[in-house]
This record gives sequence, C-alpha cells and structure tokens, in this order.
Amino acid sequence: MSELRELYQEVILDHNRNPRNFGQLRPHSHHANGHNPLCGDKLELFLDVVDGVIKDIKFTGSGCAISTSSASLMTQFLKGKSIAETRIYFDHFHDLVTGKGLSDEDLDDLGKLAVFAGVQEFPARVKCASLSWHTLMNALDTTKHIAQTEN
Amino acid sequence: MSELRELYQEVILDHNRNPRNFGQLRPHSHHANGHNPLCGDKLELFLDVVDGVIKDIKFTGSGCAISTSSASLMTQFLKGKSIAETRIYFDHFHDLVTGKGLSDEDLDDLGKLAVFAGVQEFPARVKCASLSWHTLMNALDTTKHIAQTEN
Amino acid sequence: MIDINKVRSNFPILHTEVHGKALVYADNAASTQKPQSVIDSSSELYAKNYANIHRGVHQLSQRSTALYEGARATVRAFINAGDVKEIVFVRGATEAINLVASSYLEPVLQANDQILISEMEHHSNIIPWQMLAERKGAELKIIPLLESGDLDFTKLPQLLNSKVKLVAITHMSNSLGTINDLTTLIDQAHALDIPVLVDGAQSIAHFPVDVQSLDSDFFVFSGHKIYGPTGIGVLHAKEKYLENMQPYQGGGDMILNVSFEKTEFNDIPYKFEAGTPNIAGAIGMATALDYVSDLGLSAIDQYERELLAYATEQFQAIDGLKIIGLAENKGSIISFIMEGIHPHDVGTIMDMEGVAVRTGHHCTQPVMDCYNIPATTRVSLSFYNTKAEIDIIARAIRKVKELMG
Amino acid sequence: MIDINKVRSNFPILHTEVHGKALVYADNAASTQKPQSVIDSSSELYAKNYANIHRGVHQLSQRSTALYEGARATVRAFINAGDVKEIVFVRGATEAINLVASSYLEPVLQANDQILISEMEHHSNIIPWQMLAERKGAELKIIPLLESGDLDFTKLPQLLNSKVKLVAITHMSNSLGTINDLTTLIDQAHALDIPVLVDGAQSIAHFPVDVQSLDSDFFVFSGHKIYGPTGIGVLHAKEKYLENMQPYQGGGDMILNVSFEKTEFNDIPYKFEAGTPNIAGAIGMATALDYVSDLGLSAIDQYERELLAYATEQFQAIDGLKIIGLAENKGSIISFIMEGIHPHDVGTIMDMEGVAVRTGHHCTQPVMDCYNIPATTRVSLSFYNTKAEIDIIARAIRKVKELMG
Ligand SMILES: Cc1ncc(COP(=O)(O)O)c(C=O)c1O
Ligand SMILES: Cc1ncc(COP(=O)(O)O)c(C=O)c1O
Repeated sequence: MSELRELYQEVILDHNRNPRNFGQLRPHSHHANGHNPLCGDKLELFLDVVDGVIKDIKFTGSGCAISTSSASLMTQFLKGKSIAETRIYFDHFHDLVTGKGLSDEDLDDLGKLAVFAGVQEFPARVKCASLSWHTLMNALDTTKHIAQTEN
Repeated sequence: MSELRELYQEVILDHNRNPRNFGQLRPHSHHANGHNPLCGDKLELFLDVVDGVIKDIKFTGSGCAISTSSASLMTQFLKGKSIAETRIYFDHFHDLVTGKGLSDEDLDDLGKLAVFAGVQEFPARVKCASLSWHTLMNALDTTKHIAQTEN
Repeated sequence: MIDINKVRSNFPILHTEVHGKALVYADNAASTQKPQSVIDSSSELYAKNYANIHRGVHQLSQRSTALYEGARATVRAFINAGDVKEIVFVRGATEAINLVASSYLEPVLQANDQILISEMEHHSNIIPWQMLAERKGAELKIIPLLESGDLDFTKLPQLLNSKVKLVAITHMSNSLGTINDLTTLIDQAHALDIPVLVDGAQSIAHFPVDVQSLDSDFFVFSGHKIYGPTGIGVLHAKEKYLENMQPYQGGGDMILNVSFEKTEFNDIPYKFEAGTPNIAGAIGMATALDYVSDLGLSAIDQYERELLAYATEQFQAIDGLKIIGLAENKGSIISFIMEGIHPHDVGTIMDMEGVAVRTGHHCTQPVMDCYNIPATTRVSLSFYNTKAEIDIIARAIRKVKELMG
Repeated sequence: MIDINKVRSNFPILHTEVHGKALVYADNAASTQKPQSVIDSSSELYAKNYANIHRGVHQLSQRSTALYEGARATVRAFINAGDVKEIVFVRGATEAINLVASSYLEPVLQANDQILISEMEHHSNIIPWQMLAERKGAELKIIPLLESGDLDFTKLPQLLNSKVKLVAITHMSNSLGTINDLTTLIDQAHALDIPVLVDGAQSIAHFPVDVQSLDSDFFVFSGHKIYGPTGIGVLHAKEKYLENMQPYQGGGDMILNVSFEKTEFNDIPYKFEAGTPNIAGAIGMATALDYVSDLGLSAIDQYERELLAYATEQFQAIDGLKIIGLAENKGSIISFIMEGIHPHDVGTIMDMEGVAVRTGHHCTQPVMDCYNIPATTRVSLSFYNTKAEIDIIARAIRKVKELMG
C-alpha cells in the first residue's frame, strides 16, 4: 500500500475534499475547457492576467482526486506568477509526474506541487494530474479552446 | 500417383483433348451459362428437347480437364434420354463424385460416367466435375440463367 | 453445474499475479479471458494447416477453408440460425452494426424517417445511427431509461410508427447489467414491418440465444467477449434481408466476375466478406463457442446469477456505496458509485489489490447523463469468478474508503 | 545474408508433410506462413497480459494498451512514417482501400470526376473505386498493361489531368510480379495536387519501403502477407489527409463525447478505429515486422531475386511452358501457362507432389483478360524457399506434362 499512500497523500486528499480557488471568475482575460475523455474528467479554467502576471485564477469542474487536487494546487501555486514562468513550470511538472529526473533546484521551485511525485508510479494517472496544466496552456494559447490530454 | 491416375483416366484425357458435342446448337429449346468463379471455368450449354426427350445437346466454353471431359461425356450420355430421367442421373452423378455410396445398379446406369469416381478423392475438384450438370439443371429450369457451383 | 476448479485451470491468465497479489479479473464486460483451447487453436492452425482460403486447390488451403467454413457452421448452430449463409464474419459487434447501417439502412432511409434506439445503448449502437441520420436528415428516437435500470417500454406505442425504419436495441446493457425482454418489442415492430437489430455483444456470453425464437432480423456480437480472440465477430441477418442488401466493402472474394465495365457480386454471405478475412480469428471464436457450449449456457447463466446475487448483497452492505442499475432481470454486471470518491480513484486502488475492474462511462455516456453521474466503477463477473473473489473485491472497496475517507 | 537453415527452423509448418511428401510452400503471394515468434506472441498475450485496451486503469489493460500502441510505433518505424498518428489499424489491405474510398474520396468525388488505376490491379484495388464511381457518376480510368508485364506509363500525360481525384496503383503485382517504379507517377500527380494511394500488399514483404521517400499519400498492406496473423493490416495516410477525413465506422473509442444531440470525434488515428480492434493481431503483426527487420529487407530482397532468377531459368527450360509477365524489375512471383493443360489440373497434380501453388485469376481478372487467358499457375517464393525446392517444383511441373500429355 505504500505506493498508494505516496499517491494519495494527505495534501492531495485535503485539496480534493476542499478545492481552493473553486468557482467561476468574471470578468477574466483567459479561459479554456479541459476534458479527459477516458475517465470523464471535466475542467473549466479562468485566468485574469494583467501585465503578463496571473492576478487571479479559478476553476470549476468534476474529476478524480488527482485531477481535482492538481487543479486546486496549481491555481494556488500560479497566483502572482508571470506567464513566461508558467511554461517552465509546466515542463517541470510534466517531468515530475512522468518520472523524468528533476534537479533538486527545479523540484524546490515547484513547492507544494512536489506531492505529485507519487503519480510517476501510476502511468494511467499522469493524464489526471496534468489535465489542469494542459488546460492552462490552452487558455494561454488563444487559438485552442478545448484541452485534451494526449491519448 | 495412383490417385492421380484414377482421376486423370485415359477416357477423361481423351475427352479433354477432343471434346464431343462441342459447339453451338441453333436452334435450341433450352440454354444456360455455367460458371465456376473460383477457377474461371466457363460453360455454355444448348439443348434441343422434343416431347420431353433430349434430341440434341451441345456445349462450348473453356475449363480444366475435369470440367471439359465431364461436359463432353455428359452430352454423349444424355442424348436420347428423357428430361425426367436427367434429374435422377444428376443425383447419382453427384453421389458418385462426392463419394456417397452408390448401388451397383445405379453405377451401372451411369455407364461411362463412372470414370469420374476418382474425383471423390479430390474434394476441391467436385465443382469442376459437376459444373456441366448444374448448368444442365439450370437450362431445364428456365427461371435461372447462370449456373454456379456451390461455394 | 460449473466445476469451478476445472474451469479455472483452463484459463492460464487467472493464475497470474498483479502487483504481487493474485489476479481477480472482474472486467469481463469489456473483454473476457481465453481458455487454453482457444489459445492453442491459432497456434495449431499456423503450425499445421494454414494457408489463404477459398481460392486454393492445394491441401493447406483446403484445410484452412474447411476450418473457416466449419467455424461458420459452429456459429450457426450456437445461435440456432436457419442457415450458414446467414452468418457473416466481421471484426466485431461494432463493425456488424456499421455494416447494417451502410448496406441495409442507408439505401432505404429517407429524410424525416426515424431510427429507434434506447437510452441504454453502447456508443457502438448509437453513433452509426446518429451519423447516418445526420447524413439523411432522419431522426434518432429514444426509448427512455427508468431509474430502476429498466427501459420504459410503456412508451412504445407512441414511439413505434410507420416512420421508423429500424429498431436497434441491446439485449443486455454493458453498464447496468439489465437484460431486456424483447419479445413484445419485436412482435410490435414486425407488425409494422420494421426490422429489429439486437446488440448481443453482452448477452451472447451469459445466457442461451436462439435467433429464430427471438425472431431478431439482425443479431450482432464480438468473439472477444465470449472467450474468443480479438478482431472477429458475427453479424447474423435473416436471409431475406441479406439477399437484398448492398455489398459492403469491395475486394477479393466478394465478387464472381470483374471487368472494368461491370462487376458481378458473389452470393451471401461472401458478398459481405471482402478481402482476406480473419481466418485464425473465426476458427478461434468457434473453439471458444465449443468451450462455452460444453459448459452449457444454462449452467453458466445459473452460476453467474448466484454470483450476482452474492456480490449485490456484499456490495450493498458497504456504507456509502450505491449500485446503479437494479433491474429485476440482470446479468452479472454491477456498476456502483461511492459517496465523495471518484471511480477513477476507486479503480486505481482496487488495481493495487489485484482486482481488475473498469471505471468510466463504459461507452454509455447517455446512461451516465441519465443518472447525472460522470462515471461508475463496474464489476463484471464470469463463470470463472468465485464467491471468494467477490469477498476480495468487497475488501478492496473497503480499502478504498479507508484510504480516501 | 539469409541463414536459410536457421530461417526455416523458425517456421514450424515448413517441416510438415502433405500427401506423404515434404511440403513445398510456394503460395506466398496469397499468404505467408508464420514464424514461431509470431505464433507465440498471441499465446503469450492471452496467457499473461490480456485485457481490453484504452479505457482501463487496471494493470492488464495498461499492459495491453502499451503493447498495442507499441505495435503502432513498430509499424511507423518499419515504413518510416512521419508520425504514429498516421498509422491506422484495419483488417487488411482491402479494408484500408475501402476506408480511403469512403472517408476520403466519397465526400469529395463529383460526377464526371475520374479515378485513375491500372490494368494490373488486384480486385481489392478496383472494386471499391468502381462501386464509388458508379454511385457518383464518376469514371474509372486505366493505365494500360503491356505484353511485357510492365505498365504503359507513356500514356500518363493523357491520363493525368485535373479531373482525376485520386490515383490508386499497386507497388507490385500479385499475378505478374512486376514492381512498379512510382517515382514519376507520384511526382506528376502531386504537381496536379492529386493524391496517390499505393497498394503495398505485395511489396511490403519483398523490399524496403519508406513512405516518406516514396511520398505516397496513402499506403496500405496486410499483416498476413508479411508473416503476421490474419485479420490485421495497416493504412498509412499523411496527416494532412487523415485530419480532414470523415470518420469511418461509428462506435466505441472513435469518439470523445456522445450525447443524442451531438457527438465529438476523437483525434487521429483513433477516429478511424471504432470498436475493439484486433489487439492480438496488431501485436502479432508487430512481432512479424520485427522478425523481418532482423533478417533485413535488403537481404531478403537479394536472396529472393536469386531464387527468382534460378526459378525463371528452370521453368523456361520446360517445353510448352510460358511465363506470363517478364518485366525487368520483378519480385519473386512467376505466373505461367502450359500448352493444352489447364492451370487447375496443374495445381491438383502439383499438390499431390507436396507443392502448394495457386491457380486461377489471382483476383486480377483484367490481367487475365489482357493476356486472353482464363487463369495461370502461380509460384510465389519467400526467403524461406530454397533452390532445392525450386528443383522439386520444376520436377512436379514435368510430372504434370507426363500425366496430362
Ligand atoms: C452492449 C455492447 N455493444 C457493443 C459493443 C461493442 O463491441 P466491440 O467493441 O467488440 O465492437 C460492446 C462492447 O463493449 C457492448 O458492451
Ligand atoms: C496486390 C494486392 N492488393 C490487395 C490485396 C488484398 O489483400 P487482403 O486480401 O489481405 O485484404 C492483395 C492480396 O491478395 C494483393 O495481392
């Protein structure tokens, strides 16, 4: 059961039960829908970006513990960060959940998001953990409107 | 090679080289085309039936030694026979080539056609031997125009 | 009577481990495992008897042809079809339904016509009709689903009318387990000359099917859900329909004669089997049907009903667990949801206990929408499952609660 | 270099007897035999790793999915496609061609448009286009065949024009052995923005294929002709075409979202793979591609060319035998006729000598019509055949003459 405890850490369960920044954000500057067709997870993400900085960020939707807590922790983490930085965090987060070695420094940078390291032992759950991040990228890239996790 | 010699008997090879009753028959009272799509054998059969008796019968077409000699021997055999009889001969011939036991008497009735007994050892060739007979049945049954051997 | 030890010894995969735990395979509605005889059937074919079929005079080709056509005869007998020529080999239930859509319904369907399906259909029995209806300007009508998991057949009198050109309905729901009694529906449809397609993808493995007494016009199923190989399935259609249907795909074997000016099509069922078919698949499926016939579908039905009753009781005893679909007449499928816990998390945790269940919408999104849930966890049982395994499953569910609680 | 003893030891069926004689299998253009690794691949899948793919969180489903998607990656590498998403799994070459006809060409083809094929096509690359042309009032145009067995490409300038909406042509003829150099054709078609479908059913097993350097828009082949299982094949299509093509069959896995009002289709290639695919077939085919890659397509090509040269010489020495198709560039296929002796009789007699050859029109009736013959006897050789076997075949042909003489 130890891998499962690694996956479902207390922080994750807490954010699943009480997601932070949950709700719609109006008005907002950026917005996207995310969808994982394989397990039915749905996510709607709202951002208010001012001068290249994420002033506010919220989400709604329904999903499993991993995707809900990931969205919740991501929104907490990103508030106040610059758009330019988010792309780097996206890459680092992706490396974290897919088990690509991450330098101690980069891991440090991810702060609380490090709790998702347990996902690497569960390849089928990588999509859950990264749905909110894919949705984020799409929200920032205005040409696409529905994010999907890769198949 | 003995099964092959049984199949390709001298009579069969002779009728293959020099098919009897080969050619068109005009005028004729009955006519049908036969076709074995699996090996490309094609047969056209003409009958002149008067008062229920086969006065003349001819065929054209191209096919393997078994189908050509079968058509040749069939036409020789049927000349002068009544329509009513042909259905019985059809059944007996079919029993012969598929190896269903035939009484000595019935075998005797088939005369020279008995050379086709060797076909029963070659299930793939039953269609060749029976193509002319199927075509005959179709010619007599005016509602159908192209005979096929069963698949 | 099912001799469970003997049966289990026939399935090699049941003796493997997952995450260090003995495998408990409870995902049978998605696909079933294969007995050794099915596995051996294709090995033996390829090692001794294989060649392409139908057009060969040589021995191996004749043997393969005899085995392939023998498989067709086995299928005919298994569902008691009237004639082998009513049996068309396809990739699976999905392709069979698409074949009927394109070769039967497409040529006759007009704008404003209707196709009647139900709210509990698998996507495979929705989308082909939806795509066709859209192309033709026709309408998809739905027999509604009740909270109980049964279909609301009281709506039939309004729904069945002369605009309906086909009824397509499942024999047994893959997400709810509901077994539909189709007798009245088929009678009423036939009274209006409307043909009925029965999706037998689930039913075929659970109880005896006789297409003549059922009187279905089209009946479809997949080999892989009845202990056979992947890539093979069956369309049964009444001869009167098959004879008049347009050819499906073009290619070798489905023609009699080809020239650039004109092509003559072959007889049924070959007209619908273009190209080299899944020869080993058909033969393997027949081996699976033989296996199941030896056990006896009635014995299987009885055994699985006992499992279902036991599992239902065990699961209902778990606090916060709700079973979705409690129809009177059910096959051995239990979908459930758990308060505050998403099925995806349930699936992962059960997997770590060695228990294979499916989570998600099970290709029946309209059913999920009807119950207003995103997904369920589905336990689907076979004659090779045991009460002891159900206890393990129930224990695994309790672990989920513990961990996520 | 082919180590012939080692290679032959990999194929169990080559060590069996037919009519008391050692089997000489020379029907490889119809279908190839399977090495032990391919046979073992599905046994192992079913005994250890099997479940339905894509929608499962549990171990077995993940393993099957990884193996199935791994097979797609193997196919991609084998034909050097640009991306795995350009690889669609189908039943075989025939289905692949039908898929392109219905999902690509049907929506764009107009009355009076043209489809250009050749006179040496297999029925599978004629009939789908003929059926479609008939439905649409379009025209089938034909690149003519020369007595030599080559296509008359000098006619291309007249035949290629803006009315042509697709060129569909074989890479290698299954009845004549001719290998078509398609470079110029494809360049000229592309200059007019006409896509080209290449039927690789035969070529795939005989020489290296690189779809990027070939620059085909669609490339199709069957697993069973390249030492893989039946019921599986490949459509490769350039992404720009695949992205815009209509979905093919409707069902599970090819959708993202379903409601009765609206359905969202999945991404490529999944949009074209409705229902449970031939999972074991795809994995078995990948095993076969690995086997062939290990030998090396160039080594295979060289070895088979030697066999072809030797067999051509041996057969031409037989009085009254005429080879049909003597193109400069040929794969290891020899079709022949014998004076006064029908191929069907040839086939039967050779079979009694243990030699498996195919007789008939080989699903290329227009080729037969062109040579004004009903059928041929076809010897088609693989890298597992030997010169000693060719001697046996030649001896068997002489026996035919003796017996029928
Ligand atoms: C009720 C039902 N219909 C159709 C299908 C489709 O079967 P296949 O994927 O084998 O084509 C399934 C399989 O999940 C099913 O359960
Ligand atoms: C040139 C060619 N194209 C297409 C096909 C059809 O292949 P399949 O029957 O595997 O679909 C064949 C097989 O005979 C062939 O030789």
